[in-house]
Amino acid sequence: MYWTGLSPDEARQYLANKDKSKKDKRMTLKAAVEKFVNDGDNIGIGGFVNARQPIAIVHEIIRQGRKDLILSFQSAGLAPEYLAGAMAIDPDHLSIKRMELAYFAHEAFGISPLLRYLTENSLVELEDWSNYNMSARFKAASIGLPFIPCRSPLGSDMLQTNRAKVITCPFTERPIMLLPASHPNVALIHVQEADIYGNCRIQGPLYTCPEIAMAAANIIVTCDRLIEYDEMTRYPNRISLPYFAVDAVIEVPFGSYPGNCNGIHYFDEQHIQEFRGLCEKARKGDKAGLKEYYDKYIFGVKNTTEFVNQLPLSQIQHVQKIEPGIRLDAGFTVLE
Amino acid sequence: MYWTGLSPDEARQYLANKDKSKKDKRMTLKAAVEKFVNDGDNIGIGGFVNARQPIAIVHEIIRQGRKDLILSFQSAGLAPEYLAGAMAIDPDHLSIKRMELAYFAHEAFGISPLLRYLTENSLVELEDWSNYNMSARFKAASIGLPFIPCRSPLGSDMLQTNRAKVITCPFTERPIMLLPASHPNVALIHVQEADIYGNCRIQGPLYTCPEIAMAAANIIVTCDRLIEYDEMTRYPNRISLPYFAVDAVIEVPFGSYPGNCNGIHYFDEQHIQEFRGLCEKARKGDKAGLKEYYDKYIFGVKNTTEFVNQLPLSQIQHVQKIEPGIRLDAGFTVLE
Amino acid sequence: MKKEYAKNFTPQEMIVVAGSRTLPDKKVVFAGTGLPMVAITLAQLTHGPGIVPVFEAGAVGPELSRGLPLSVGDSRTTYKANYLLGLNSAFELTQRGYCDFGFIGGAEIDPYGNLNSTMMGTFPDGYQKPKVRLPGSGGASDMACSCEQTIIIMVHEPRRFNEKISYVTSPGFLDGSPNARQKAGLVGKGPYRVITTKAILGFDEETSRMKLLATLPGETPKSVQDATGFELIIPSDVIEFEPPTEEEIRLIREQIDPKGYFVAKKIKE
Amino acid sequence: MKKEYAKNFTPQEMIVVAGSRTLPDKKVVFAGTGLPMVAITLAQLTHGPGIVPVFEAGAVGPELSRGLPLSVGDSRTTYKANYLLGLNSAFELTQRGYCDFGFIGGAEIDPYGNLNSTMMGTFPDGYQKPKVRLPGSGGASDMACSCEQTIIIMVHEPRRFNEKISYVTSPGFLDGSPNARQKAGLVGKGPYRVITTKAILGFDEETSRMKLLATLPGETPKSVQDATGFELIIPSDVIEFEPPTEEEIRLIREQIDPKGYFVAKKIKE
Repeated sequence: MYWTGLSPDEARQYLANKDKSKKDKRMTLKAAVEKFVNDGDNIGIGGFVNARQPIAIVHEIIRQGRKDLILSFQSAGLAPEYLAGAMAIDPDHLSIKRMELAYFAHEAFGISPLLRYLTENSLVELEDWSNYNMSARFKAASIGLPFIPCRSPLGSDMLQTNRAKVITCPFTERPIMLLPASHPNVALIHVQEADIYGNCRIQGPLYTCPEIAMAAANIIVTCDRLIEYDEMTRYPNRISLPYFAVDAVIEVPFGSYPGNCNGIHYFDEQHIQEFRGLCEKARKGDKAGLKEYYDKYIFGVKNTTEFVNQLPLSQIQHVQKIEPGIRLDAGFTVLE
Repeated sequence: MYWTGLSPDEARQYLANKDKSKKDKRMTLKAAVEKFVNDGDNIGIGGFVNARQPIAIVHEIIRQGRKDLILSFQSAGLAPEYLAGAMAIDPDHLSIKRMELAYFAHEAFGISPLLRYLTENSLVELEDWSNYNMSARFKAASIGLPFIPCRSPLGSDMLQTNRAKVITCPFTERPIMLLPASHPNVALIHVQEADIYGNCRIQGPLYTCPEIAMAAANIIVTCDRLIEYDEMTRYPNRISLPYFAVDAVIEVPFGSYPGNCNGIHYFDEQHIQEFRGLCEKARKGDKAGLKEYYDKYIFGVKNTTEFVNQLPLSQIQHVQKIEPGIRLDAGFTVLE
Repeated sequence: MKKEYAKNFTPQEMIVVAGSRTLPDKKVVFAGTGLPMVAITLAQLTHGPGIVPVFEAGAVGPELSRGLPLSVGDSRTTYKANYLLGLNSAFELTQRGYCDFGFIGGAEIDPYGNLNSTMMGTFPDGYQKPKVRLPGSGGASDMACSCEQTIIIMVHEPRRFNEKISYVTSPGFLDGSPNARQKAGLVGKGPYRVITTKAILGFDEETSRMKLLATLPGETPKSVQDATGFELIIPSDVIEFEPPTEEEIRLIREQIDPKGYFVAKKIKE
Repeated sequence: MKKEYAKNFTPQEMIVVAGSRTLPDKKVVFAGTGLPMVAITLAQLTHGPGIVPVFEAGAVGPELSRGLPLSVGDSRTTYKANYLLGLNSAFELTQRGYCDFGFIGGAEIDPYGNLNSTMMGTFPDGYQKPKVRLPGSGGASDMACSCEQTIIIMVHEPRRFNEKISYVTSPGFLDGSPNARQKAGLVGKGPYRVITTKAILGFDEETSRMKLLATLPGETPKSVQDATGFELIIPSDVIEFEPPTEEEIRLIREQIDPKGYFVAKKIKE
């Protein structure tokens, strides 16, 4: 048995030694990525397909460049596509070594061109799981267990190449699968609201964000809005991630743009299609357009504010207007 | 291996055959207990020690009488004490056959007299677990797993008499415990707010209520207040138990009295002490006072309204005034 | 009211109508992405207002009245949901037995209803360098394993219906041997229907092999068999599926997917 | 400000003060019911405002400013909590490694810090008919297993300190052999301190046996050993514990537990 990221014993020890006190965890996204994302890391990616993915963090990782990354996620779209695009453009600046995944595509917006590019050219190592498998692997890790049982997908070919084990249940005498925990080195999570200590309030589907965060050794959180601690703790039943799980908190409005962020904005379908179209061209050999896109929107800007500033305001207003999720109404501090 | 309540395969089959459609599940508590609580049943008891315990349901079970019950809970106080008291008074009317438990006492209000009575006279069969064990056993059952691993209490004497198994983890090669699922025949749950379909919004600690409910074959829910479906589904992130887990919904204000119900009322310490004092006397051989208590507050009344009507209003006002939990503010239908 | 049948419709529209009609009212249906979401919405608007949709990203029982979701995790799946946590909770409910039907698609299928949505090529040797890499399981394999029954949607082409598929992503009846699913440790009953652009298919109780139940408008048992890469069981009582009504097609085109996100998608020939 | 020592205090008050002082600031402390809750509150009001309490019923990091909780699951544990789910989540956090200290009590203890809170009598033969049945483990055994370290509170009487206890509910160093906890599969480091009505005790690094660290006011190493049913390790550097201050006693009596729910409870002799 081999572990990617941390083994269960290493993950426990890392957390036991960690300072879990309540302190201000704000820093710049640049500093957070410098501190917590290293070459060779196993990276746990939050969100689901193109919803609430940690796009701002991924853009910053691309700006800084990292090598030999291992990506772990259930279903993802834009986040791994952006990373794969950076690798397609310049593998000496950023490279993905391995992916532990259930699904990498864009649902209504189409398949992932760069998943095909990376795999059909055998540029990455693959380990396939189901959505529940990856979610349960993060869950096992987040609750301090080396494995968790699961009934699916028993009988599938996934079991031939991934690290799950099938045993006879000692209680029922029937076969059952055991999934090894996944402890990423770092989790990348975008949420709607956080406070300065790291408490997070997620609205809409939680996806696997709490589990990925608590499974990882370190956690970077970006939020659309920093809210006051008193407002956060007024509704403790709504806190999705407790402060002591979090290492860095950065307020990044539109931090999951052009994806959907429940209660904040719907998909920017137009921008997703533009980006995906360039990825498809890159897959077929023409990387010029993709390179231009990265130069304009990622390498040519310092942060997410400068990225969205290049988009027409009407487009931003449109995706805010069509968002059907419940609007947020938390009190928040206005800082200049 | 033996199972109490349902085996994992029986529990899956029972649920697969069940009508899970959204329908009005209101009925009288009397009818619900008649329909869903049978002699010999394994009963999952919600709440924690004396907080949000299903007292109204327990009183109704006592009124109707049931034999050979198996009680399953993590930490409980009043609910099993009331049942044990009924057994102490007349074991031909109500009897407990077995308890699968972690803790049975009253914390600040003292130990459980009738736990001592039942056990030291060997009137019930015992299976000891930890709080996490019982909670995790319900959790395993609620998510359709025959077992769940756990790291505690490895090394304890509990493992000599309960059904947990210690195996070598196939991933880490270290010992780990496997806890068999617990699928009660019926779960008894009191919540602050429910709608007519069975969606429940729990405020404050959830204890193990969602897990016990989803582990069981049938679920009776009492609530302090029935609220409108539209109000419930306005905040889907706050729904603690989805409607399709629930079989019967009964609005019973003060349904967990004299215990604490977060946001509704604190403990009625005076009444708890009165009842507990009578249990202590019964343990020592004098059952007259306890019998009088039951005749007055349980057998002599039809329901919880008549029970609390016998208490001084000032006492009710007091426990409402000193309740520090956040007050509820859901819209609800006023029906006459 | 007299039923008016639609005069023209596309294969995807037909599949949506067939999928919708296959769903009984008042059942809990775990919805895969794409056409299943469209079919569930159509069923809710016609004979099945009591259908309870479950989405793997976490939403249980929402009203699908805020536009067609473009993702099973997007905001449109959450309106007035009856439960809303995350992926673990959705699949845990399924494993427990709360989901009557799973409704999924796949790229390739075998006679026993096993589905491939992972890769085309040789397995296991070519796993790290597939001929064509597909998106992966997502939640489909979990639904196929643990929903009580599975409804499968497929484009009907010979290259997608194979005696042996490249990779088993979502288990059907496995090798078709008696109690194969039970012996593998699975809890759900397995595939119930396969709805394609040409037919409605079920499975033979004894052999667990795919069986033709109904032909869609314009198709015959022979045309269906010709488009299938393995031998179908074709009983004598195959029926002709009732064509889409004007109302069904109108609902799909005007109300459910007016922009044609899923329904207008060109099927690659 | 000159420190004023309290002129009179009860054994329970002493235990609360000693418990409070043992807790470092800014650590996450999983609080058992009873005196541990009082001690944590005292620590928060004195040297440890940054202590983060965790309660097994679900509350993480609340402000303990709404009155002394009468239960680890009552409403007073939830005010301005930083997380609030249920028992599974509290113990899962602990198993993951989020809890620096577990703070528990017990009825009987052995030299290796193993605790009994289940039964007095013979085990396993007399398990179904105990001489005295105790309330049971509750969450204490989980805290003892999976918090990084454990602080134990005990009434110091010979009958409670035994070389062999009736039943091991909460594991300490088990049989005291090297790496016994690790070998059993446990993750936390085990007992850190035992705080009694007479002394502060720790454990010898080599033998894992209980070791006297400090005597409480009015006690000597001999009086402590006399009240202990097994032989203690008594090093030469045993210190005298600094007596409670006026302020500590005032806080306990006037602010934290004015009704004496836990502190005034009579210790059964």
